[in-house]
Amino acid sequence: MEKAQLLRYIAKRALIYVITMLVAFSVLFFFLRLIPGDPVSRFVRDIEVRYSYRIENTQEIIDAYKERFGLNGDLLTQYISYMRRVFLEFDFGPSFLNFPTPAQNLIWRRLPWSIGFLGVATLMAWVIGIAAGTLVGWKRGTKLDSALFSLALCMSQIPYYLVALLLVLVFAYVLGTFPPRWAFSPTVTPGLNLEFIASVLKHATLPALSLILVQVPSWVISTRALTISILGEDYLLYAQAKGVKKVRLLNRYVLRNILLPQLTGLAMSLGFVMNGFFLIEWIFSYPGIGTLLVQAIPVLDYNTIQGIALISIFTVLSANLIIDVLYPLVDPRIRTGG
Amino acid sequence: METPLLELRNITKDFAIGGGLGLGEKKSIKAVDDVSLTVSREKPTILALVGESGSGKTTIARITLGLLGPTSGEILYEGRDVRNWIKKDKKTYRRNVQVIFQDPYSIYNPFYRVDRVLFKAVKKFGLASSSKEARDMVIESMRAMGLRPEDLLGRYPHQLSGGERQRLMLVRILLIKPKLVIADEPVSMIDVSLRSIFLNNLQDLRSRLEMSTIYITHDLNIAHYISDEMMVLCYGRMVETGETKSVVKDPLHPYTQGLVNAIPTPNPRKRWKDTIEIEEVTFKELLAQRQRCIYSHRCPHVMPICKEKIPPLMEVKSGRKTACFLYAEVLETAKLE
Amino acid sequence: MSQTFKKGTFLSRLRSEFLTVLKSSPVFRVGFVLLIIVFFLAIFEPAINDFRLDGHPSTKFGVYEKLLPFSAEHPFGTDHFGRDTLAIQITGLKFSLMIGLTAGGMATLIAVFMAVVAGFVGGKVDAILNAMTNAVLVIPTLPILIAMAAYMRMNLWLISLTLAIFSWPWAARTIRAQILSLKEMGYVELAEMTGLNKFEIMFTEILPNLIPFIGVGFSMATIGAILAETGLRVIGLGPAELPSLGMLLNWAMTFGVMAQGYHILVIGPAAFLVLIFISFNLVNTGVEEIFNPRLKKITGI
Amino acid sequence: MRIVEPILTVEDLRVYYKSIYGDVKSVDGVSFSVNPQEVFGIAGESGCGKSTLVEGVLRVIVPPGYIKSGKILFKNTDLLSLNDEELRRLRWGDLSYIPQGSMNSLNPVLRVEEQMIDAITSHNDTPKEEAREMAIARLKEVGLPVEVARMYPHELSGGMKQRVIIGTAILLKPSLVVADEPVTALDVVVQRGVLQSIANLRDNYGITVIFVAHDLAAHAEIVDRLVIMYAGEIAEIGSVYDVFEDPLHPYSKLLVAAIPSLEKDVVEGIPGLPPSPLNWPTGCRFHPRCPHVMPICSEEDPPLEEMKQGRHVACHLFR
Repeated sequence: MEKAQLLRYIAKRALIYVITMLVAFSVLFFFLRLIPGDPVSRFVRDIEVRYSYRIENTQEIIDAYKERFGLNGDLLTQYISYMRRVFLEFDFGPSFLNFPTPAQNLIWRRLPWSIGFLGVATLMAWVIGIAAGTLVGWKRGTKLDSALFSLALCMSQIPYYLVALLLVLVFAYVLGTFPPRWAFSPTVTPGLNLEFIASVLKHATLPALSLILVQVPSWVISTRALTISILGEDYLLYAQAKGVKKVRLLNRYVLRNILLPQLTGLAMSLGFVMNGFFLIEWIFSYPGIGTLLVQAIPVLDYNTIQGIALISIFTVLSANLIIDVLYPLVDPRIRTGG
Repeated sequence: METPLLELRNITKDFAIGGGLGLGEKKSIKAVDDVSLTVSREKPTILALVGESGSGKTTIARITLGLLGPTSGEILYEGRDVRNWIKKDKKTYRRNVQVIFQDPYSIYNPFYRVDRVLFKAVKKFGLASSSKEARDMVIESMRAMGLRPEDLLGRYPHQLSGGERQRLMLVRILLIKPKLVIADEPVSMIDVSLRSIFLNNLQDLRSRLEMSTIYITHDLNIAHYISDEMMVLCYGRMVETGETKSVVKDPLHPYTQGLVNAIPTPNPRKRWKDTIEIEEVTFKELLAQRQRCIYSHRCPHVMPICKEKIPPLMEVKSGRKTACFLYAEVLETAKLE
Repeated sequence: MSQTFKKGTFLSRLRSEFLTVLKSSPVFRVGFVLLIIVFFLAIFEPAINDFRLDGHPSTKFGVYEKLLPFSAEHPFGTDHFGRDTLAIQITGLKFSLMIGLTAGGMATLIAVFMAVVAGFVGGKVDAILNAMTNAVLVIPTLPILIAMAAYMRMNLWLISLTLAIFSWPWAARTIRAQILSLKEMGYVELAEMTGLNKFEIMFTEILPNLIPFIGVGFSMATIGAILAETGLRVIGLGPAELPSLGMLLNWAMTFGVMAQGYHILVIGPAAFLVLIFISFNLVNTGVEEIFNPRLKKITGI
Repeated sequence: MRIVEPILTVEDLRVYYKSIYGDVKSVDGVSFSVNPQEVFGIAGESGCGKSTLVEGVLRVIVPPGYIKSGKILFKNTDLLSLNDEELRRLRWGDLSYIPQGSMNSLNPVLRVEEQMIDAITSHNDTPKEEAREMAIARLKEVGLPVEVARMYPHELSGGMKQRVIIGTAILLKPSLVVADEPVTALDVVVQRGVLQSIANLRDNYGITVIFVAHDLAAHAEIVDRLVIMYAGEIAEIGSVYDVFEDPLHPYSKLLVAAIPSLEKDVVEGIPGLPPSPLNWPTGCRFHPRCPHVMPICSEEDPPLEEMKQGRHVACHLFR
């Protein structure tokens, strides 16, 4: 398939994703604005309480803040000005949490933590899950298969935030082997020294584990079902009849045909993961965008919530795009325009 | 010549085959290319559409049934365009033109008993005034087709064999009493021993209901056994038409000749003597330059002209037409005399 | 053995179908038993608690001593508010299930409607509806749910509706895919040939074969809803008068139960939640295992 | 017919399927032997057990199917006694297989040559390059252009895929090839080409072929000896001339008469319905449909008896 076709295909997919992002982002915008509760007056009152002095002309100040946050005028004008500011000037606007700093700065500072632990956990879970699933599928019908299958079936049911709770309970409080919260111990100076990195890894194990412990079993189940169906395919029976050795059979016949559907599976599962990792970060008070979100909500900090939501939508869609691009390279049927 | 029962005029149907997932520019393949045929109104006939897979015979069937629209050309049932029939009074058209599908295993809704197919037809076409009368009609039609109602009615589809299911379709046709039936390879999925019972019943319906049939098959044996007239299709184009017995006995077009002597004869004494060379045609060749005889890449008697022009369908003998330049001189000399 | 035209009722066929499913799939059997336990506890919760707490409502504070150890009378001991832990956890199960099922029901209704319109009308409408489904799938629903729960007066119907708004796409996708494949079946074309109009085809030919998949869609939506609802409750949001398992977890968290060693207050609700999820999922896997080429299982006829 | 040492002998083979309704007896006590360098045809309608039989012989039966009992002597080693590794080495080295689902027997994500090379390199350590030479040579022999080697399965037509499978089957010059319904899904012209390629295996390479098909006319074209199967048992065995010109078993007679052909004007079918393997009829399994049925037929199942050299029939009329 010539270069031109591939590029046109990628452009088409990218366009679909941009539109989906805009639609999702706008739906989010209106939903948030429709929620009753006036964040600005609440914000002004907070200032009074925090710095404990009475503000006389509260109404003017509220209007000034509304102006600053772009919250005056009817919903539509707000929407247009907001979209222009976000997508043209890449500025999400000020945040309520700590006022003058724009929302995106808050997010950029915390994003690496989330991406780090989330990305690593999801990919590790995918790789382990596929390998284990293929083996369990290969050994289908044996005792090992039914044991692992029922275990995986149960494990995949437990919600990840429950796993997080139980992990904290067991490893942090009872055994005390892992720290229950934060990203690194306060006694360590952040920098590229070994000690800091070790502390970061130690702190990240429990949050990552709570994701992995739930995702690996669900990948095992879906891969096992896929392996069993592939093992029933004619080309597998024929390959076995040809006397192809087990190892070669596994990786050139079974695994190659598993990767394709599981790649799309990975893209789809990201949507689900994005929905859930906020809670894990909150339970471990891990300094990622999840905790930031949980703090932003009670204050109804529109800009920060929208910012974090946009990041998560963007990550899911770009993952889908990457997999769409990978697909033709992996699947000859599409590559040769069959 | 008054209006025929069914007339297809220069039907063409293109299918776009871009690459997977919208890749590749829009190439299109002509599944049906300029096909015309007529089914006469007075004498009920069985016309066989014969061709290998990919010859467009099923596409023609679906166009006639109104399930698919042609890219160009017209389909006239009793002089009126089928699409107009379906828009204006679909019920009469469905009443007059019926179908027997190929796969007996997918035409019964697994959720219901098989009786539903028959009683639904009676109800929708208002063939009986009361449910009692409907039941009697169904039982009587089943007996007429040599089926025992006590064994079949009340059963679920998975409890019936392929043969029984297809014969129930014939009972449905007997109930509806259409003027024309399109049978799309109805026996290809049932065993040889049950086929002839189905084929004999279908022929019996022709006389009993004054009903014409367009019988679609890739099996020349069956076409020879059941049909009066035959049209041979190759990659969407008409290559030969004529009265079945004479086409099979003395095939004119090289493609038909290839088909006839490729049939294995059930007699070990009369085995194939020569071995035939078959070049497979790939998609690319099919799409390549269209202005040529569709069989030219495989034809043993190919001539230069075959690769430049499309041979028109010419009447070479009485009632025998073929689209092949081999017979061009014959026609020239005939015209001269 | 010819049956004369016995009009076997549709129910008798469903029963026999159910029995074959029960007999042939162990996964379904286990799941079904667990499901019965869960529903038994949920439905008879008032009776169980009245009997065990001789009349006191399980949610009433201060009925017993605080934080009593496990005993015959209180198998799971009591919690910070002096309530019998086991009783309040069964009540929690009831409310979690109630919210889950209502939200699951609403989500399935929306999903069936969207899938039927998209799959059935097809063309432009299908493309738009499908894009919408994918868009909702991509929006991080939890933040909005949390925000809504934080600010709106929530009762059973409102919280179920909010949960349903964000969990219908999962069910819609499976049902739509099924409709598209059923539309190609031979009996749909035969129905067209018998003059049935679009609606008759949709509701009498396609819908009956959709039932197993609507069932699977419903249980997926219910699980999704309970997951989201518990997530909300763990951070302390949602209607207090409906103390679901999530709320119990939140109470346990806020009282730092873990540090003090009363682990049952966390493990109990977690176990009940997992019981709900496993029962639904096993039944789901069993049904899906059965409704793909079932005939292949019997022989190669 | 000179007495010759058969290459394959099957004794009382039973292959059943486990199902929730109990055991399905697809192949229920079948015995026959195949002589070297002949095309041995197995015919019968769908559900008679012919494909299950050859899958049993090759031990490629997939659960829920299993081999209940019987002996399979291939060059007098019993295939049922071999362990997996021995079986794996034997397959393709000396005994190869053209599966029923040839249309999708090629791995969609590998090129044709890669899959052929896999077959070679798993049996001996020929270097990759040499294996590719062998593969391309075989493709030419079955009438395929060289470019096919680099193509992916989805780029090939049905006939081409079938011939790639035949080419793969004879890669290591086996002495016995089992072809299970190789022509069913093909168009008539391509079918003739494939039938000829199968006949060439015997004529040009001296390979013995077991050819399974339900179309009797295809058997007539290329087969030396023919078996007619019905309801999991053998009804009749004989040379192709005997079975076509002088069929003994009533079912064979009706089957031969039911073949539509250009010479015949009237073709009658076989009344009644093919029996279901879930519960075979008692006694002779053809008795409910047999025009010469006798009282004994419904009680006792007639064993397969040898009338004369190489001619067997299982019917009470001949006892």
